[in-house]
Amino acid sequence: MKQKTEQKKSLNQGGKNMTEEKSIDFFEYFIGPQHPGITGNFGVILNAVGDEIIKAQANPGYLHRAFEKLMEQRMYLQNVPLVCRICVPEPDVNEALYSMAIETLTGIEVPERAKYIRTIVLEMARLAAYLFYFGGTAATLGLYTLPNWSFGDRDYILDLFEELTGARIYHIYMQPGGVRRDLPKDFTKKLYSLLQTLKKRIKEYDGIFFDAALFKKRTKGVGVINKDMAIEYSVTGPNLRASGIAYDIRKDTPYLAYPDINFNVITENEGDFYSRVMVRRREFEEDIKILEQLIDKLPSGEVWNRYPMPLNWKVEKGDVYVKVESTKGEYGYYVVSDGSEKPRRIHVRGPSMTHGIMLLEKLLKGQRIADISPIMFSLDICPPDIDR
Amino acid sequence: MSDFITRLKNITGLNIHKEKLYQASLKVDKEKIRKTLLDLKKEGFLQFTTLTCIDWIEEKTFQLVYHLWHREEKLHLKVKIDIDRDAPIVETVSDIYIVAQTYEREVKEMFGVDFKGNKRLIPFILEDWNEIPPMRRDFNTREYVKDMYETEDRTEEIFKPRWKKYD
Amino acid sequence: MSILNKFRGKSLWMLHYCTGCGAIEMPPVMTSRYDMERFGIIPMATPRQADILLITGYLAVKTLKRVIRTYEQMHSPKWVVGFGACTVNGGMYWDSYATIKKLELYLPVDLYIAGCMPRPEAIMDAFIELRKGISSGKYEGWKKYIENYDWYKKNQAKLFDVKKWSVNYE
Amino acid sequence: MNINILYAALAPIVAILLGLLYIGIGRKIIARLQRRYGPPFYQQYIDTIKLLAKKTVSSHGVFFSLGPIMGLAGSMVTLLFIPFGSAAPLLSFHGDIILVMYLVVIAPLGMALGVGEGSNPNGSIGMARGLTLMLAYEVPFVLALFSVVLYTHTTSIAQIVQSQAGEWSLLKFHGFNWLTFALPISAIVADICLQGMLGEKPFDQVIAPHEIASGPMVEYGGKYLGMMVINHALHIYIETALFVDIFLGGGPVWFFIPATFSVFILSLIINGVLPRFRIGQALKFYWGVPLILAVIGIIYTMVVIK
Amino acid sequence: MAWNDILKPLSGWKFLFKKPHTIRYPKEDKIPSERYRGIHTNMIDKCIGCGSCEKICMNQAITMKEMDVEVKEGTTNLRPVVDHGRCCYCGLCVDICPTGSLWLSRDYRHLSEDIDTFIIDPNVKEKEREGWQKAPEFSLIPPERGKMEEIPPEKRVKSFMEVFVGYTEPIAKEEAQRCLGCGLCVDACATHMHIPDYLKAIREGNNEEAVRIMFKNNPLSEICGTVCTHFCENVCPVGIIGEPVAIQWEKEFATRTIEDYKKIIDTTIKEKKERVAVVGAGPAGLSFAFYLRLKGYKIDVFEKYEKPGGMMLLGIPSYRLPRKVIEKEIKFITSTGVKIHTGTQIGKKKTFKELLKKYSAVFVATGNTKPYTMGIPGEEGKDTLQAISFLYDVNTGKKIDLKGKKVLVVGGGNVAMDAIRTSRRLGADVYLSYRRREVDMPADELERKEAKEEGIEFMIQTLPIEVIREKGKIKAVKYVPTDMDFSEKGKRPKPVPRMNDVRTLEVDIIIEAIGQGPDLTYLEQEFGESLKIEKGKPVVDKNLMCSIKGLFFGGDMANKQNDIVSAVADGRRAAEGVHNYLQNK
Repeated sequence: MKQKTEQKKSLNQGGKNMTEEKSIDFFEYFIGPQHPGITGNFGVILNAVGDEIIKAQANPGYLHRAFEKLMEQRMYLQNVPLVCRICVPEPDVNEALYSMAIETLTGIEVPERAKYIRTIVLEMARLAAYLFYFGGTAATLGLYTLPNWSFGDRDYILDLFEELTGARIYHIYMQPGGVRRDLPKDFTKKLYSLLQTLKKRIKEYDGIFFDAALFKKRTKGVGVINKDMAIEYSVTGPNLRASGIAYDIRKDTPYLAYPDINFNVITENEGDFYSRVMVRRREFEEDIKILEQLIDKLPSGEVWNRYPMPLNWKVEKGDVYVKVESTKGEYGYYVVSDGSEKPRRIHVRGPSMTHGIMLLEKLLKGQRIADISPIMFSLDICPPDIDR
Repeated sequence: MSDFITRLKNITGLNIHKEKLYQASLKVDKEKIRKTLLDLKKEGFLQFTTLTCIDWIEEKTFQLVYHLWHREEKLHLKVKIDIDRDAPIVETVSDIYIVAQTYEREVKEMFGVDFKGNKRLIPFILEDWNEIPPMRRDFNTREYVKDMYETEDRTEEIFKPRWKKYD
Repeated sequence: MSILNKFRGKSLWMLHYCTGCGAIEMPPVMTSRYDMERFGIIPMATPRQADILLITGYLAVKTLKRVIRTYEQMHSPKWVVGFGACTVNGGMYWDSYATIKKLELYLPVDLYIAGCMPRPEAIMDAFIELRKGISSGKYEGWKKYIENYDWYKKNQAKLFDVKKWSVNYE
Repeated sequence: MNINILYAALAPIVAILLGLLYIGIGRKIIARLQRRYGPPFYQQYIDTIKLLAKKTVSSHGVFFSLGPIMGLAGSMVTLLFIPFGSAAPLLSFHGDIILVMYLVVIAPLGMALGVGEGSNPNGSIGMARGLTLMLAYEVPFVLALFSVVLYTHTTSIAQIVQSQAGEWSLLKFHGFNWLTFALPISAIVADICLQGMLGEKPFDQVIAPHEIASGPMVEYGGKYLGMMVINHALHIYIETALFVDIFLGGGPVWFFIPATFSVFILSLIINGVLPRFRIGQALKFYWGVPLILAVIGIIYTMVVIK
Repeated sequence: MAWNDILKPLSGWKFLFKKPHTIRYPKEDKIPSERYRGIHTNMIDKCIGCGSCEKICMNQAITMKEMDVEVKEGTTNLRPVVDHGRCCYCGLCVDICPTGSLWLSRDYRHLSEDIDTFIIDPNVKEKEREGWQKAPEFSLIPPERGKMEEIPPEKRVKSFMEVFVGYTEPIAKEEAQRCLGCGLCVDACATHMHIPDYLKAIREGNNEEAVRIMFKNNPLSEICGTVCTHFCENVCPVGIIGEPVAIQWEKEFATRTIEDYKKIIDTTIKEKKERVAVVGAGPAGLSFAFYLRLKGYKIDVFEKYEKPGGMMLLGIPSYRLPRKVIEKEIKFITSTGVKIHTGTQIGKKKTFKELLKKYSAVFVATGNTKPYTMGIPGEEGKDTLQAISFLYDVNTGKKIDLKGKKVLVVGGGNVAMDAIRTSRRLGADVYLSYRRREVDMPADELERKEAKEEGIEFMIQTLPIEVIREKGKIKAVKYVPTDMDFSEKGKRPKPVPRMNDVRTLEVDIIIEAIGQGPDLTYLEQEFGESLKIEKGKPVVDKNLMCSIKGLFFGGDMANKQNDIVSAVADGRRAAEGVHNYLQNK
């Protein structure tokens, strides 16, 4: 559809006006920050011919709060509440990373029970993030029933989080040296019963979405990342496993309580939209098994190995890079300390930095306009990772 | 892991010293960074994890850290180079690792380090930013906030000792 | 006119725009667990069709430009609800160069909700309060915007060039 | 004659009220499917009144404002030809089924005109999709109606209703002479096409919020949107009434309204649990199975014709 | 495409007939969990206004505001006010709050259109619904103190070796980290030393700066570091749940590492012409002399005994306060040019009036030398000694052997502690009789613990009523148990003896340590009525000047606290007083 874009004020999508004079036979199309199909606050500028996209450019930066600058102004303990605000769908990954980084720098030993509790919190957060992912992907494809179910079930996990940590989303529960409170009474019983209901619920999701013919028709062969493209673009996490490379940080460099949990790494091999969703779908069940093992093997003992008085806490000079397997990919923290009370530099390596910009722009080339937001959702791009 | 490091040392002739938690670090001077990364990529460091810039304002240097990950050997390598703070110019590595282009864009915008050869150093996160690159340590964010939004920074008032009246 | 206010109160269409981190608490409110559709509130895709603009948490300056243009595109009567501490006085990012501190200076906010990300119940509280307020004609934020328009524009101009800002891309 | 005028005046109001009622109850049922309570059934009326009570009107030009008016006009005119169950429609002459087929197309075209003026890419993409979708479902739908015309030898909807008539009473069920039993294949094809005409999933690419932010209606707000919602309600009433008149034999009011509602619910059942096609897939879908079925339907009618 | 893939989605419709799991909010409400972090509440009486919640809050959401609340000893009238436009509900302020008065309630509702209402005053009288509360084992302040290794009791009883070992470098630094920096201890300390400042200096490892800060307020810092009654630790917020910061031991550690104070403290003096006399070289006299000397006046100190040091040298035994510590401090004070004339008692040869004429001002600090007696029948006679004279003999090296003897010490203060432990070291088996409960004892808690370890039997709530003597020698003592009468508010309970239950204890020697008073006989002879005396102590004004112009009083003889640190404080205040007095004379 040839469209000359003269001086026309397009008033939608947060109202970017197309002021330049362009007379090429494509039209610019903004999926701007204000768009139901975008995960969070993120913009993509597309040049499309008819329904097909010929060039895409990601436009992040709408959620920039200068975390790394703020972290340099705060003492080490004051960063604990700040750090979990970086990635909203899965805040616990940041808490675990920050605590692990400080523990490696200062050599504080984490008690065994605290390691297990942290792993339980991480796995519960993973379940909640996957439910969020299923709901989001189904919504972009047009099925509004699954989001209602999955967000509803995710809420039960958030209730358990509220029991355990005192807050629904931002738990601020892990601190260097362990966790801030012990498990409330009969928490593991409630968690166990929730896991059983989730097992039943995922079967119902299969019925309406995962095994549905239309879902397969709509997603097979869309947004394919083959093996060497995945390696070339440093893809990590479920998206990498969807392309057939069995690489899971929980298995390769186990941390916290993962060494004594046995689970298998799930891979698909086409690397298209369908396999990315199915990888997460099967990992959802694998997580439930992991959580059950964690509950059985939960040791007793105290949960916090004290660090010095926070107001005068100085960490000696050093730098460390720790990483964790989040639902979006490899999430890493590079903490540099210079012996003062405040960190010299904390670099947050979010997975969406590679998935959301270069990979997305390469994937969107040649796709239909109808598939933009589904592909973006399938990669599970979390814009706050990019802008921090 | 450690035998791989020794093998790596004698192949690439670089002094890599091991740190705790699957990590190793390596200091290289500015000119040899491209050659080092090329060798390391041949050795099997396929994943370019991230690029960090640390502002050591006291020694007037920016320290660029290239993080690489070797999947089979499970080794995280931190290649560090120091560049002068007042004229920060480095060659790009985005042709060796494609993903580095985004990280270089971010470091260019946040620290003002110029990457020669990076085809796409256009603004990345900040829009119409006319101050100095914000992540540099001489940009004081609390003063900027004071005159843009009148938000007081009460740190000295909080930590003012209350017993000075006994002097 | 008050009868129409009753109808306006009973059917508030919310703009589907997650400006900040508080938007993660919107899905439970929109979907089956708390179900705000019982009050006739559904998320609409474009500013033209929406009545309420939810500023869910902090606002980066880049987002503020889009939010202001979106707000001006909405059809009045329109209302703005500020979520959480970041809209009241800067919240956790009080010393960040990239976020605005007091939403009050840039948009006429009708209701603030306390919380560092308010709970779904708190959000439902706000919707019920908004509903009662609109039915009784109490919330007139959009008139305030028109009356002291240049005051708002002066505040906005302090942060960015109100007339000529646009997206820079290749 | 004055009864007819009364009927002409009443028909649009009844149609709008019925349409909005169907949507309201539909929203409640979909909500129950999604494990939540959903809005009160009269919510759609409140929404419409609120939209009409909006204060600002922002228009992009004359044609932009003309779009919804043309859409509404097109729907109002088609109402004249649709019989309200067994009650004869206001105007009825030979060939009005073809006229209705044409009039149903006017509403989307009118809106397309308006949206084009709005210069919003989403609007134009939505409009393009609407037209391609219409192209997709028109072909099997016309063939299905053609087989009906062949079977009943008349092209006037009223007469088609007559041909299926028998005396109606609550006790005796005598739907045997309904056309659905006579021509089952074309009924199925018509129902599949009805799914596309109503814009229910899997064929709601026209207003796909997650892809093109509610398509053509992207620039319309306030009173325009109110008109469009009314137009959508009319649209639902017209199509379901058309289907019931042709295939389920019209019938007295106490049968006609539940029948139209159940046809709407049937389409809702599919809508609730399916994601949507891409526009290309929708086209391929319609010109695949339903088209072949429609052709078989025609051959079947030629064989079984009396 | 398999047929069931097409029809499977319809299975979703079974929920149409199930009850939705929506929480219909206005009717059904979900109560937040017990640990929910909502809006703050603070119990106004339990809060001591230390301000550590304001310090830990990174959003500066908490501001400490003056509130009309009755300021008890060791607290301020500041109370936190929370700005919910900043707060991120992390609960760090709750975890650091030393008293546990601040917590986050389970209430989160706050809706308003005006942003000023978001500044909420959380102070309440009684506890409402609890939410995120303080758990002592999760307090951010480390409860235990740095461990100081102790000498086992058997070993230390044998000799007068030094009991106080003191901190090593790493433990001292780690202990100094526990200080919250709130400054409540500075108000409680008599000399108002800038404790948080010098703890910070110790943390950073430069002890010179720490000693410089100490010597601004206290010239006898090492002595105070070893034997202070540490009111600062009694009031330290860290001590509310755990052990208080070991301020006294930190002071001792810092001063011990500095060999010679001369090198690090500049004592350049602008000479003035006036001369000032000091009577009594105890802690008050020495600190007065030091500070006035620094101001430039020439100082002459007159000491009755042979060596300067007063009660520090002659009252406190050497196992508690090593002699070399006293010499080191006094050597530093004399190095500034203070002349100490030992062995000259004022009032005998020289009179106070002569001094007043010769010197422009006289500071009298002779301390409490007159012991109080019990006044019970059979008390006078052989073997009933006064504690300070007994300790004077021991400290001046007189050989006393109490092996195999039974000694009864009466009293509950630090002097009593010194008496029982010294006699224990001299071989006696010792009993202590104290008429009130153990908790009312003014003696230091650590002293009591160490005394008990050394095998001294505490006879609590006992009152001797009669001493039985045989041929002048003490054979036994009769005593009665006492009950406590809590009638008077604010003061310690009054002991009421139970006369019907009389018991006896065979004892050879009785030592009385029930308090001392000032010996004003010479002063009364000389000045008579013009010197106003009240309850045995001369009345002094703000500058510690008594009714006679130019005559200043200080130390134990003029104040109520009767310990070293208050004497040092009086010395410093008197120096200011004399300086002002001489300026505007």
